[in-house]
Amino acid sequence: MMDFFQATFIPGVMMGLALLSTAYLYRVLCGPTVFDRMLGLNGISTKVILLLLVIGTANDRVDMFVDIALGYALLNLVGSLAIAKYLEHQGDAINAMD
Amino acid sequence: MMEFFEIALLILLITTAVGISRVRNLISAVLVLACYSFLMAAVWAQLGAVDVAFVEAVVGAGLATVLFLLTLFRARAQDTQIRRARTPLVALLGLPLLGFLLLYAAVDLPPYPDGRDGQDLGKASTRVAAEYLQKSYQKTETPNVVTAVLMDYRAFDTLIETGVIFTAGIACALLLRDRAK
Amino acid sequence: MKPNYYTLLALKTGLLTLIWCALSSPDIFSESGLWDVVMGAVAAFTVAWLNTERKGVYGAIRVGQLLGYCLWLAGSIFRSGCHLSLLILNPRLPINPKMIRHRCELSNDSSAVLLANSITLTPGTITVELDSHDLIVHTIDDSSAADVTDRHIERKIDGLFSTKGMS
Amino acid sequence: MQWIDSVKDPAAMALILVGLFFLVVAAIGVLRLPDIYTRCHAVSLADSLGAFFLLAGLSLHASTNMVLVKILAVLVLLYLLNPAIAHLTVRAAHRSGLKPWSREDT
Repeated sequence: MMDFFQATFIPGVMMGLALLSTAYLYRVLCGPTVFDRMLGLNGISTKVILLLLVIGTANDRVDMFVDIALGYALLNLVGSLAIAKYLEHQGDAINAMD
Repeated sequence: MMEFFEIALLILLITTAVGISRVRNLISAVLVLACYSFLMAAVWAQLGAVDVAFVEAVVGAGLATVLFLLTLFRARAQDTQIRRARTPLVALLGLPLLGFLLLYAAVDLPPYPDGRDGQDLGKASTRVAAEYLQKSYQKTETPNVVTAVLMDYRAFDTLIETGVIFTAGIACALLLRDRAK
Repeated sequence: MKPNYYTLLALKTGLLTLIWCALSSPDIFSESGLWDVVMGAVAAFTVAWLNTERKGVYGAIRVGQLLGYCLWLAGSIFRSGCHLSLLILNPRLPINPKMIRHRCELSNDSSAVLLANSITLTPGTITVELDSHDLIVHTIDDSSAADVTDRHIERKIDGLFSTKGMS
Repeated sequence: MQWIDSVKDPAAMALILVGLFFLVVAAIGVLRLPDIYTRCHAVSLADSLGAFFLLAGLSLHASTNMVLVKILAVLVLLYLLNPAIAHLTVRAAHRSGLKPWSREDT
């Protein structure tokens, strides 16, 4: 059972998370407004945080990957904060654009 | 299954890279670039280069995004639109050719070392890597091997890199300084 | 619990040191590991010292009730998450999104922030604006709108922080 | 205590599958829902429930207690920061004057 978990199930989960990112990537690339892109970016970053932990489980090195996942979660806030400040400042000129 | 995962990640990366060249305004380009950094960090983590993944996340997704946005704060709204010329024929033909040549050269690279089992170590990592891993603590008394390599074995390189980054930081600070004062 | 300046400082330092230990997982029985913990405690104290206001008025926090609230919130997140999943998977997409203006009747700012955070964390409702006690909430359908307007989250939060027992 | 080991991996798998289910639903929602405000609800579903079940499964499989604590720390951080990010996104959209989609318009 252990073998199945590590060898088949976890890579399957990784594959699934990568495929789920396509939905968010669609929003980032084609989202009608800038805010949709920001939303998609946030979704992708959460998926990558989860993906890091799953990759760590696959390699049996979760202790190494989990620190980076923590760092990501914090960085995500900084980036989103900067983008949101920018869009609040001069958002209306660009939100109609594609 | 692992190969499919890597292929899926690479396809996502390529899609993002194509997307950057298609967007119409700079703020969207910044967002797509941050997305590219996140995916790239996942690729690094999958390859086992966790340190590189972390730097990619910090610099690519965090710092670069904030710096780009600081720059955009200074620009007027109509300046953030991108007007694209039509793709020149040279680029359309030359870039695929260049990519093909790079792929052709990649065949001759030493095999990717699968260090997880410690067995199939490729040429690139047989000569010095083992010595670093075994003896770096005795020689430098630094617990982390990556830090030992960066700060002891190639200290001058790192020093000059730091100088370059410092200069770039000063240049950014000068450019982004508040003009009103 | 009714903290004054020094207990608050000690609490924050202890918590931050614990987080430091959890993240760096030092080997306490060796000399360098012990040194790591000491440096962590010094850093934690500095951060706590810089971030605690000496003149501030600290309200009481009911820690046990706060934990109970977190459990209740987890349950309600699960319930409304299932509800939202059914909405999304329904082929007819029976959503009725609305902006609600909601005036909350909470005594202090901490409670209002906790309320806004809880509303955002619950799937189906998102706080759009928070202006001291006026919230603008976006809700996806009528039942999630009822979650906000019938004020049962507010009643749960109401006793958690109080400014009455000043120290 | 032998039975704990034999039941641990299936339980972890079940939790991870539940988490993946919520993540898939959220991705469908992000593609299907009509405007930015409603899509934000879908993303908050993925961030709260999907991440919770997936990380619970992973921490069940975790080898040492330290890893378990760190995975829980990631979870707490996600729960603290994601509402803030969702709120920032929606507030920026609201302040720049984006009208929410509603049934009466169409």
